[in-house]
Amino acid sequence: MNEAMAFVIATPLLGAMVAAVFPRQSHWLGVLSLILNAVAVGLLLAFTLSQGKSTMVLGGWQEGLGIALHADALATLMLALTACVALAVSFYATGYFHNPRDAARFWPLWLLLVAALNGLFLAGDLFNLYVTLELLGLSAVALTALGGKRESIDAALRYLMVGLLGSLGYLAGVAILYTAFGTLDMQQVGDQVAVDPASETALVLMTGGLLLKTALFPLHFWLPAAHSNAPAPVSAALSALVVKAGFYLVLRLWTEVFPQAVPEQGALLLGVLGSMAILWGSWQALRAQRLKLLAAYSTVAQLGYLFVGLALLVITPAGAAHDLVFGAIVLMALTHGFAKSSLFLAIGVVQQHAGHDRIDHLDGTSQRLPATTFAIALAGVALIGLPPSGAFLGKWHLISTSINGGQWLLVLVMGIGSLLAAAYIFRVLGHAFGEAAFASRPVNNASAEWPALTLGIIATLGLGLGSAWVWPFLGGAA
Amino acid sequence: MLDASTLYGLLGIFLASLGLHATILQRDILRRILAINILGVGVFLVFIATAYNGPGVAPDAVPHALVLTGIVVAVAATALALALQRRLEMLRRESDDE
Amino acid sequence: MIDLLSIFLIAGGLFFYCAGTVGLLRLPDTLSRLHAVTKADNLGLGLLALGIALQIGDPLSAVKVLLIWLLVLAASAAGGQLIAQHVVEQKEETK
Amino acid sequence: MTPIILLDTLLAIILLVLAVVALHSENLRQSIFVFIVFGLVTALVWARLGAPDVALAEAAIGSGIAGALLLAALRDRQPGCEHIEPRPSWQVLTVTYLVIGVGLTASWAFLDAQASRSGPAIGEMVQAELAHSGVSNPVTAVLLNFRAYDTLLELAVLFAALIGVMALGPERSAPQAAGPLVSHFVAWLTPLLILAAGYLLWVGAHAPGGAFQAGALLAAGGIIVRLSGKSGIFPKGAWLRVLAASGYGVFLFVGLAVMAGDNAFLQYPSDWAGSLILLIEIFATLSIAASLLLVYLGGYPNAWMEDKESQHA
Repeated sequence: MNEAMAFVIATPLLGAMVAAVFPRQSHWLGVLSLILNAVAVGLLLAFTLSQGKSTMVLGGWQEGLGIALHADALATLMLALTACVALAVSFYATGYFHNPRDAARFWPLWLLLVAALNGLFLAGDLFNLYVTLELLGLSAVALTALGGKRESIDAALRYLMVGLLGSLGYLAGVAILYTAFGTLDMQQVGDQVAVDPASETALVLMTGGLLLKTALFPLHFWLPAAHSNAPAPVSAALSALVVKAGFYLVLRLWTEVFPQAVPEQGALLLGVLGSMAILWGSWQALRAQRLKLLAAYSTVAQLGYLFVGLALLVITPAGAAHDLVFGAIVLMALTHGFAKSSLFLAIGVVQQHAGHDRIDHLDGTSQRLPATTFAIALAGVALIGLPPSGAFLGKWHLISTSINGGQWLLVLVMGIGSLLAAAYIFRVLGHAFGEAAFASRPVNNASAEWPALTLGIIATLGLGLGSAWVWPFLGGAA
Repeated sequence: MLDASTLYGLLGIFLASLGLHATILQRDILRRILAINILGVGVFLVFIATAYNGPGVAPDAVPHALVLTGIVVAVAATALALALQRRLEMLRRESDDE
Repeated sequence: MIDLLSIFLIAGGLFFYCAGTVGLLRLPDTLSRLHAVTKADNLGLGLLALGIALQIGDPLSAVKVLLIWLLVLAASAAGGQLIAQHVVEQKEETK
Repeated sequence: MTPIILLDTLLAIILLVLAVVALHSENLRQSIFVFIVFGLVTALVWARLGAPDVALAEAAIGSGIAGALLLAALRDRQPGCEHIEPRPSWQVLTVTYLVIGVGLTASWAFLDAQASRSGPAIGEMVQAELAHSGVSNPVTAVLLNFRAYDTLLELAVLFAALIGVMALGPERSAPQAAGPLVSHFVAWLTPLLILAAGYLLWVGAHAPGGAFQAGALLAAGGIIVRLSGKSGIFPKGAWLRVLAASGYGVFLFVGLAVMAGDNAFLQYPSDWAGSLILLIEIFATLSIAASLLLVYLGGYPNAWMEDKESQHA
């Protein structure tokens, strides 16, 4: 399946190039290259489903000398999430960026961002991950700045500084690992890691850098401004995909490279920080005056669940319970990816129609934009974790594992978090379904509305009803 | 006896710490950009020190290539940061004029 | 004999460098500092280059070292002129 | 005490002093100049540690181009906006202790890592496979063959920065023409720089040098030409766009094309490796030079599109 893997990375890179060289044609060139990307991801997913994990060492060298790419169940699921969200965001973006100049900037950067994500999910090499992280960071920052307002530029600059600090922290860890083990290949490093100062310090430096990039409480300070001041399609991608990349790497490092060196206290710390992220993020989302800020703080909270899940994963001994938690984390990450991108795209539609996104002034939205309001409701169901969404199953397994392990505090936190999430979602829906001061006709703007709706349906129904195969897929490949 | 590899490795960590300190504490964005560049040089120095195998022995070429990549990435990030800062000052001036 | 000549040239080069640096640190204004640095350092580098060129057996490489000196001469002439121009402009502005 | 350790200690002290001055000098202009010198001394350290390729890149890019970028940013800055309140002392103290902690831990880990170093480094695999890489300079072999994928993505990073910079307002206005002596010097220097860049590119296959150093040198030449007020000689419009994107574009095409022969991505057939690497490097050099020069403009380059669109940008 080498071709599929190479095309997964090459299609968005090529797309970025042609979109930059032919700026007037960038809309359809961009969409076309992401369709091709989705086809390549589909092939890879089908292959991985039937044959299991596949590996390609680039340049045909032996692993270690050349850079290895691995497509396993986790990586292909993340690729599939990226491909779907990227397509929906792209269709939305064709209507969002009317000005050809904005479009000419957006498409190359957006395609480079997708290429960085794809590269990151497949990479099996620590330094290559650094390069993909920087590609991801720089293109995300540049996209955030497309907002053009002073707040957007300010947020983008802070986002850039934080991102650079994070990736240099990560790189410092890689430097220590290379000093100790003389290799950058993740499997080869993983074979040599032990409980020693070099491994432990590298783990701390790399995790610290990634936590900064993935905005785990209290390192989330930069996220709300960046995610709420970017253009709507960019916000969707940042919240649904980019912060997930940091979490994905932490998950990989902790479970595959450093399992020997991860101390119990590390899991405890992540659990505590994750819990605080759930409570603080949900609380701030409830207090937010603007819809986009609400969605951004909700991302802070949702990342908390993922890290609580990771903490549970570390303390659960290998076996059926361990696999259950692993699947639950992946399912929650996927659901949040679909749900949050749906929410941000829907907010973008609301903002363009109402001219603002102040929650208190949204009354009557449901009459004007029924499809978009429905999308917000669907995304909300998934964010709260109600059945039949994928998050319901994920959260259910996390809570039941906590109960079995006697982690009552975590059970309490996840319960409160769900209640707060319900409160902030219903606050929005309450206004949206409220009576408007002025009666207005419903608007039907299908091209802008259907991407959000589709993503919402996948988050709530698709992943909820189809989630049964996630565990065997992950288990079979592990 | 302190060998060159150790000396320069520790120097790199020291430089990186100085850069980290200033990146967090400085307020002026140009100074923070400068600081993060020095932080980067510190990390690169650890790589190059590791690659050094003593006098007369060929050094490990892999970290050299990594640092070359890192230098280009650093200058790209610096350029983007400075352009953002320039735009911010432009917008600030416009809003002051109003 | 050649070694001795090299040592003599390099020592002379270092002396002029020191003189230039002292001038840079001690002289009062930009123009006179510029005067000290450009003259003394160019001569110092020339002597150094000559001293080093004598030590290189390969004549092609020796020519390369002297070419470097020529390039630096040209660059410092242009750079010095730019700095001086800047100083003159500033003086006229403040008048 | 051997003399070489004396030299090392001296270099280390100079580097530390320069770093402290660059970071904490009262005067920002002074900070930037000291940072440029810091870059040059760093290049000396790279040369001392047997990394001449890195030394060339550091002098040209880390010190030269980055310094030019910082100086240009300083010139844009309006006077009077530098007044910033100092941080409260508890913040300074907390961060200081935190950083000292991180630094000490990292030092301890580094010493431990050095002591416990086990197994052959991939550096030895590089030496063993060098003959099959198509070039004899091991750093070029790693950059363009063994780890070519890193370099491909790195060119994409530079491209992303370029497009990102372009979205941030108009380019800097070109400076007025310089005096006759400088113009003369530039006219004389530019062909020399192009020649030197070509030499660096070609020599990179078997000696220190290569696409990055050559590209940076070309970009530096471009910056000098622009500063002297003669920007008319640069490519424009579609040519410029193709040039900027060609760095990773050609790389990617080669990487995919070799897969036709049942190879892995970026696996060059061994007979062709040397020529393919040279082809990739030529376009990488041109695209690096174009990109660095364009990001130096600090905004949307007027030359990017030749028609009406660019007028409003």
